[in-house]
Amino acid sequence: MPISDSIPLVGIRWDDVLFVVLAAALLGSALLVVTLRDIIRCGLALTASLASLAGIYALLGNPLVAATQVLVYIGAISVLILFAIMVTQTKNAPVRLAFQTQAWIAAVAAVAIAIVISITVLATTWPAGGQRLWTATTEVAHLLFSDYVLPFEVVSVLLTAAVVGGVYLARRESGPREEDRS
Amino acid sequence: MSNSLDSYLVLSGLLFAIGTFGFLARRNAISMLMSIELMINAVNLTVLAFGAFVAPLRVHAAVIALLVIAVAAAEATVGLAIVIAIFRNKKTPLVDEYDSMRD
Amino acid sequence: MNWSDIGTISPVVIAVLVAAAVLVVDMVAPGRRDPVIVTALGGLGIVAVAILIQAGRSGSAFGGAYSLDNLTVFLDMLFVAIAALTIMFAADYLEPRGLPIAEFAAVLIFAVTGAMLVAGSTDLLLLFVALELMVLPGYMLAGFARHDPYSTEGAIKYFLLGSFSSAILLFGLAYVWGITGTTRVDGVAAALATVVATGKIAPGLAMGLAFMTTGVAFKMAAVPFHYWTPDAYQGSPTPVTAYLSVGPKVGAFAIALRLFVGALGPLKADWLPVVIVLAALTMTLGNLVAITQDNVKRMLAYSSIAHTGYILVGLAAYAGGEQSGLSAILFYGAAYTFMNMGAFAVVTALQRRPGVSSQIATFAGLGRRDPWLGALMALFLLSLTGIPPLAGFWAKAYVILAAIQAGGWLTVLAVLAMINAAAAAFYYLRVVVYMYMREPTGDAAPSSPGALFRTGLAITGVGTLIFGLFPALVAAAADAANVFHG
Amino acid sequence: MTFLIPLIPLLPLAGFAITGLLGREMGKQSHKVAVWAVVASWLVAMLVAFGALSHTLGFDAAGAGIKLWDWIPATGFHADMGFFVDPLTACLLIVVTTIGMLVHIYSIGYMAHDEGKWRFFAYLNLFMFSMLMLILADNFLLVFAGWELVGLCSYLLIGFWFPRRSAAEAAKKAFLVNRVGDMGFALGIMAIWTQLGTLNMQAVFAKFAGVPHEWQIAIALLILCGAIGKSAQFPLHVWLPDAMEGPTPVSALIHAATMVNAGVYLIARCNPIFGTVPEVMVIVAAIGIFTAIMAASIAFTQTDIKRVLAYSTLSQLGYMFASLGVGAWTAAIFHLMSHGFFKGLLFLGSGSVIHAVDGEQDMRKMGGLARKIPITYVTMLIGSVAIAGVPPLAGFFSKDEILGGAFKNGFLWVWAIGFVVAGMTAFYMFRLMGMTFWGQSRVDPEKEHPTHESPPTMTRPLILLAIPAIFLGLLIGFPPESGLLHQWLAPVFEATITASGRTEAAYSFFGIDGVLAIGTTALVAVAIVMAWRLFGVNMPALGLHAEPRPDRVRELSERQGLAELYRGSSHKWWFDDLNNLLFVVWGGKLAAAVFWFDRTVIDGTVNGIGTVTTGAGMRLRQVQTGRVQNYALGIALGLIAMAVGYILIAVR
Repeated sequence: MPISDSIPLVGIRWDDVLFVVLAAALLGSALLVVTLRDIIRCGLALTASLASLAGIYALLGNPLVAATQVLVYIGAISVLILFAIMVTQTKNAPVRLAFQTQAWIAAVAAVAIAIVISITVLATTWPAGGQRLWTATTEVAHLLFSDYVLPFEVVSVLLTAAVVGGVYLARRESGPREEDRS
Repeated sequence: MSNSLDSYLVLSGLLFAIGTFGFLARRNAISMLMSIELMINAVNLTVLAFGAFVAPLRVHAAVIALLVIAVAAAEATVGLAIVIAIFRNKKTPLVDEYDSMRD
Repeated sequence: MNWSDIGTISPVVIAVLVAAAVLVVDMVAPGRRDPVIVTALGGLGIVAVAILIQAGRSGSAFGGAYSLDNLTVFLDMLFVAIAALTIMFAADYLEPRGLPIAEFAAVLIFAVTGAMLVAGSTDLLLLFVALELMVLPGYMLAGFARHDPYSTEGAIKYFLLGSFSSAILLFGLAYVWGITGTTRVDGVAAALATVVATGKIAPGLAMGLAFMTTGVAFKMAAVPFHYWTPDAYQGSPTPVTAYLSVGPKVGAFAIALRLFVGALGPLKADWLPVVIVLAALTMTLGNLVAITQDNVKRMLAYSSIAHTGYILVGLAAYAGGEQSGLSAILFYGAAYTFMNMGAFAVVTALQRRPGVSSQIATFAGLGRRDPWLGALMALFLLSLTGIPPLAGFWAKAYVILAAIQAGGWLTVLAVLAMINAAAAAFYYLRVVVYMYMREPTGDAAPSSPGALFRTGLAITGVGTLIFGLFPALVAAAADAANVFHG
Repeated sequence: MTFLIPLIPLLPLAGFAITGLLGREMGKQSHKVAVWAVVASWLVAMLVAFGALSHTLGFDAAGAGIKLWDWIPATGFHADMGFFVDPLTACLLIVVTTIGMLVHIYSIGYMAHDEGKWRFFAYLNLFMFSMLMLILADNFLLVFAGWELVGLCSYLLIGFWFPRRSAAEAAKKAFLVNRVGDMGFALGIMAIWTQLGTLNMQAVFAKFAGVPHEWQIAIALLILCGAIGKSAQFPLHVWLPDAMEGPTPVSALIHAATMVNAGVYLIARCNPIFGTVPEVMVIVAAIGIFTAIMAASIAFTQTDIKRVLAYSTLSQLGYMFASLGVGAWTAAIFHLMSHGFFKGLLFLGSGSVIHAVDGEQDMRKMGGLARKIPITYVTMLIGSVAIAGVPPLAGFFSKDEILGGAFKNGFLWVWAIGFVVAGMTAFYMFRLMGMTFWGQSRVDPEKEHPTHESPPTMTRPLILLAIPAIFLGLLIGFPPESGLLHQWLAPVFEATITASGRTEAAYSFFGIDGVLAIGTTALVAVAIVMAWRLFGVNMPALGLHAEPRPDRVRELSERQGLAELYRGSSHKWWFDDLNNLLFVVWGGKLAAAVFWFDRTVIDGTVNGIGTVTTGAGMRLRQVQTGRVQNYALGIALGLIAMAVGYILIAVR
């Protein structure tokens, strides 16, 4: 038996409910990312917000990107968290103060940016239909390897370059410690 | 609501602004990296929202989002490497203590 | 994708292979300097040949994502020259500091590959990805002296702000893409042309433009998005500073050409006022602050901001209706490459021995200590000042003339540019004064750089001189590379 | 023979390159290459000048040019690397190469003991190259190139003795002030290009009548701006007196005989441009004559021998500007040539004096040097007589033509002021002579003993320069207004003069010209006598002797009001007193006032601009706090501003 589109009696659509829940989860966890003092919790909140995003992507009819989001980001974020632990657990750098002195101005600036984006979005009539569309994975694969094959290859070079340079920079090695007065 | 492009775009705008706030306000380099991730994800949300509502953009959106995720991963790699390098030199992850060059 | 597509991007493919080859050579013969340099420079030579073979041809590849035209050829040649010069200057600097030349060269060539891709991109997504390939290695090069607190500090500032601006740029690109419905530059232009024809542009598009302009202005180091420049330039190892001051900068202007002129051309009436304001602020602030600097690297960093301002004048002149503004940008890029890299090379030469600072006092008496080095530095600085008949003079003359031709507010901008050019004499000549009118300081040892380094210096010096005496060749090439006629 | 033209600048350039890069290794011989390069350049220049003036060797009346290569043949913008020589250029070539060569020779002795000799000669060669480029160029861009380069050389040479802080300051000031003028000139060039689409001078002149009048005025004013800066005319004159911090040969070559003439040359060269805008010509005349009298009044009270000469140079350049402004084109060039020679002579002479008294420049610590350094004395006396305008020396003819031209072209006010300045010039020059060479010695005792004449490399150029200072006027300026120079330069200025409608009556000894000449000469004679009575004279050969009367000078300059004017005035003293009142008391006060204005207001403005600029820069650099998030906040705020801006543009 198919479930009806909207909640019976109340008349609110199911996917609206889902959207509101996911959006709230996304914004709430994102806010936690930028406000929590403990960096490890920040990382967990980030994972939560990215997971909510994956849900929204699925809601938007894009399961492939949703899946990639989960796979790549969970991996990447765990690295970030591990690293955060490694860095902040030194005695010299306690997590005393999480915020800059300019936090209030930053908040004002961020609110201003949010307002600018929201107003312009709402003031614009988009050339969009009112119905979400479903994206098939095969189509994505096909397009990726036809029209977008060059960017795809470039990204692979980019990752190579990042790894080559990253390994060099992060490598622990007893080298001469040169002090350059610049 | 879930069938309106506007709501997704506003949502992404809010996410972008939250990321901006984090980037501007947090002292820890790792927190700043996380904030940048939020901003990039806001972009992906925008892209996929357009893709879900504008028929010709449908498949393109997914491709763009995938490539952006990959770029973000590369960026994170480089960022972590640089943070490790400076942490070795300065012994702190708090970026406002990196101010030996100014004026 | 087919073989002709690969043929079209062959210089880029070869460049990637060269980077790989450098790493392989280093694995085969670890820690040896010469094989790496030979591989890198030889490889770049092959890339140059591959580019030159394509000169005069035009076409597009990958379904319109990449365009081969004279602009691509011109910029690619410039980028290859930048890479080769950087390697020539870096070898003598890295070695005494125990920094590996192989990783350096590989990362650098990756960066230049990105820049070359930027030059040929006619697709928003490719443009962004190529841009990242250009700047990400740049962050790593900035921190290449990884045990040096200054270098890593510059790198993290550069990285954080760069990523921030990339996110902003990407956000703007997403909106432009969503509104125009395509990533192809010509498609965007066509869609925007209909938008312009039907009346006002939507607020959403305006917002997207703002984000995009901010992102590009950051990469160019235009005021008020320039903050990363002085710190990143000062902290970086000097040869890297030489690279950063020209490579990513010319790359940023390549983006401006492909993106603003190519894709957003129909909206030029809308972005013209913004560019005018940016140009005015950039020139003026860069010059004013440069006057107060005592560190030559930092001074050159601020002055490079000022040069961004002059180049923006050329962009504004184009938007104001003067086609030659774009040729002027290209000429400026070429001239600036040689004179600015030359100036940084002299700084590098002095810093060959670790521990030598780039404070202006280091230059005291250089004219007598080492007449050749002093004379070259004077040449570069005079050219940067815009004293005729050197390269920098023509570069400035071109953009200013274009602005005057465009008329209107651009005349005001041109006059402002001239005032700024006059003021710039102060801080450039201050170094000349130190070189020729101060007693040498005691511990300043003669620099006597190696043959490779001297070759690089000679190339930049001759370039600065030849571009000034015979600017016709470069001007003609820049004219031909101005593919946006009509 | 036009193929020889490029050699003229290229020889000094080669000298510069060789001396600059290898000079340190050459040691004591480091001047050789530089000097021979200039001598060779002089020989070629003489040949070319001969051809251009006699219309032989491939030159015709309009001159001849040689195009080396297309400098910049881009779309819509074209300039050649080319040279052009016509009689005007030839006149300048004679002055520049001759004085340049003599100054080079003089410097061999002057700089003999300076360890930076090779640098000095390298700069001098570079200067010669730049200056010759400036006068030989056939298009405005190349002129501008030379224009900038001479400024640069001047900067390097003023600051040559850099351990002296004042020298570095002076160099900076010279550069700053010149940049102001240069910017005007550059804008003028751009304006020419937008209006005419070419920068070739002959082409510009040919087409200039077709330019809208307001643009003609703008272009002329902008070029004038450049000329004012380079030729140190009011209000951009402040740099020249300070420039005397440089070595004396530099003062002679650059700041008296060549570079400062560039402005005069430029306006003369652009006579077809200025001929179309009479309103600007009046400005030229006004600026010139004001500078003339202002500088002369300041020269009255200066005690530094080189500063007196510097103000004198300002004043004489003012004369030339006035001459250009009233349309006496040839007279201006005539004065440029004669002034170049005698002022070069005076500066080199002052250098010889300073050399003799071991670096002392204060005339109050000189006196009675005539017997100790006779060659210097005699040659400087010739120079003083020449500049004072005593017939039949060079200055007489050229000055007389300027005043006559002003009078006959209807600029009575220019003539009147110029007439006064002529008297003042004679007075302060003989004040200089009196304080330096005559009367009792006031030299420091420890410097007294070794006082000696300079070596021959220094005195020979003095003698060689004295010859044209005496004979140049007779040679090329006699008979007045139809002499050789007038014949030479006729093709250059003919069209402009005809167009202006001021075809003045021919010179006549027994007409108004004669009266004016006699009037000026009389005034000059009175002024000289005045100076003798106050500051002394001692010329036994002419039977002239008077002791200096410092007490009287002091008394006169302290005296106040008209009541005292008559006190004790006998018939004998009446004239003396009145004139002294005019010259010393009022003149002194005026000079003090002008000096104050000059130093405080104008100089203050110049320095103020520098301070404000630096101050703004200092404040702006504080934005760079070193904290990355402050930067990011700046970027975010910029982003918001830009978004608001774009939205405003979009909804407009």
